[in-house]
Amino acid sequence: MSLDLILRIGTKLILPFILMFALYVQFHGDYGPGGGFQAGVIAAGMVILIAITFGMSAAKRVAPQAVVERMVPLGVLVFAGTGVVGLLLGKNFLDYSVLGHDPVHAREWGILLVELGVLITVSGTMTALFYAFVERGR
Amino acid sequence: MALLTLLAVATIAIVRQRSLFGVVILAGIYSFLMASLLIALDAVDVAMTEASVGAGISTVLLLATLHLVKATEMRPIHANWVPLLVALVVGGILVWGTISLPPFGVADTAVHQHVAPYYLSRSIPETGVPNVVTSVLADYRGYDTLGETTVIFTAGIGVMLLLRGMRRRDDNDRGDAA
Amino acid sequence: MEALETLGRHYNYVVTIFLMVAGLYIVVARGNMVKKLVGLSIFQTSVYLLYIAPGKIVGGTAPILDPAYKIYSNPLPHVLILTAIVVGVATLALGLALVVRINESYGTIEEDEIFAKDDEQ
Amino acid sequence: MPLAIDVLSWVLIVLGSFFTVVGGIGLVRMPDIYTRMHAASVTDTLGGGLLIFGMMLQAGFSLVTLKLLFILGLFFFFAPVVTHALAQAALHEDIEPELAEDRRGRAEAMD
Amino acid sequence: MFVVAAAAVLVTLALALTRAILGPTVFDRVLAGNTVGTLAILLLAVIGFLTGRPEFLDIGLTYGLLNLIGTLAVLKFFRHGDLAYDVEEERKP
Repeated sequence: MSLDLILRIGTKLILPFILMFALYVQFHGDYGPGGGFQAGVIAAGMVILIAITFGMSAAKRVAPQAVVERMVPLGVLVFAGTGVVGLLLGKNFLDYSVLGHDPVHAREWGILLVELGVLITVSGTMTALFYAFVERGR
Repeated sequence: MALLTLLAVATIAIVRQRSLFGVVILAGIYSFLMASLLIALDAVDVAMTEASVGAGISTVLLLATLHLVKATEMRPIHANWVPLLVALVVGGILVWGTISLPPFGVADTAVHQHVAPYYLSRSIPETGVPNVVTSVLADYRGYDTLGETTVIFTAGIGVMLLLRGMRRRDDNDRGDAA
Repeated sequence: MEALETLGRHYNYVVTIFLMVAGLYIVVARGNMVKKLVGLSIFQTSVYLLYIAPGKIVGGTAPILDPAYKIYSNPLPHVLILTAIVVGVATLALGLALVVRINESYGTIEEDEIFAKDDEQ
Repeated sequence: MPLAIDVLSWVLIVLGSFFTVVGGIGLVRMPDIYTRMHAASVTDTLGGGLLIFGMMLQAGFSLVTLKLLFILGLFFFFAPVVTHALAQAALHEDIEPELAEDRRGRAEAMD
Repeated sequence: MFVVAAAAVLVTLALALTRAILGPTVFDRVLAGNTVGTLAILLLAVIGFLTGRPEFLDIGLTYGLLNLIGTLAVLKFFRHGDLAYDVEEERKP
């Protein structure tokens, strides 16, 4: 239907920027406001926007349901795994100072890894929640 | 100050609104007002999260639910002055309790004396991250965040279990339930 | 006059408590479950305000370190509330899923009607 | 900062504030949804645009200006998209625009 | 001078909230909600300049994006009665 034309073109224009902005929020979280959670919500927002404008099947082509559902535990595993690496290398759980040569840089790396875990879980869960609620309505 | 008043007005509107669509939209507006207020209170990370959750995800989830359920609220059958009375009494007690709390915006209260200066002074030398909120969130209080991630994980699993299961229709409803 | 002055200095607490009480009222008095969940999130939001407002210092700035600034607001409440918001949205999603299931098995989301149907059985 | 740019940015900010309030008043006073949409677009584009332009002049040439530019782009591209979708949805729900003839008719009926 | 802008934005915020509360149809409320989102961005920028630390405009971009998503979700809902209604699916038999 051509009635939604303006909406579709507008959405197409903005989609890459949303993804880029999510990554910016993720990796700029050390220096400004932001972090894994916000970036995850923005990335999930992108999928929701696709589903709203182009329909559910298009959204599932972008983010297949199986992938999304595997992302949910994967993020927790990344987070906990970062902690366990510290444990294995002889420090406390979630002590990141062993991840590199220099403790300060190691902790920075640890923070990045942990935020990555949060990002994966949050974006996966939010998308999965949206899918679950909408699929139920069919 | 003005923002706080607007927030209160929005809340009254939510209480009085009977159409659930109106409630959802007003909740989104409430969320934006709250986010602006948090900006004014210097909580930039929290404001970002509140806006993204309140205006984006919550609205979408509430709408998806409203698609599945009836969208107008029933007028309550019995008179609801008992809850009102309870609410007023609780509110009165709480206001009385806050009188002895420190006034707004003063720097030498107990809140600012213990760990906050530690975090503020050690964040850059110890972790190299200027955003103290991020460093505290992911490093000093990593257990909290691990718990938070686990909560999200659990909620996702729970919702999927609740909503992805087979749908019982009315014809086989009684038989299955027995 | 003095009471008014105290009110002015504690205005954030007053509004916080108002929001809290309004959320409580919605949860207790309204029968509709979606509305109850919205009330629950209002209650949660008031708790955010309760935590964040005392952490603010007048003249301070956001806790993102920069050599140009000396006074920062307290970062610890921000961290706690960040976690609380995440838990809040998880609660909301789970509650809504339960509402959907209740609606499927009872055909309504009004508390009174659900009780009536339970009594019938 | 040269005085001229400073003065110019203040003028822009005051004008932007003015148009923002005008849009808000229109949002409350206008009679039906389509005219309200028109009033809201004044806030979105003219008020917001002028305010942000004034702030860009204040900020000078920095990252802040770039971010403001992005926000401005977002306003300019997506306020019309949302307004379009809103009008379409309202028409779909069979909400008729209140025409001038209707108002005239009502005024005559009142006489 | 930013105080003037902040006051103007606050007044407009109050007016938009009035419309959201009065709004006879849902679309009035959606419109008011969208305006509130825009005003929140403006207020964020103004507060940033007012406190002399205008580097948090990323949040404004987040507001804008999420506001867009929320509004479009509401409108899609009213247009088609389903959040993820797919035109392609309708065309297929």
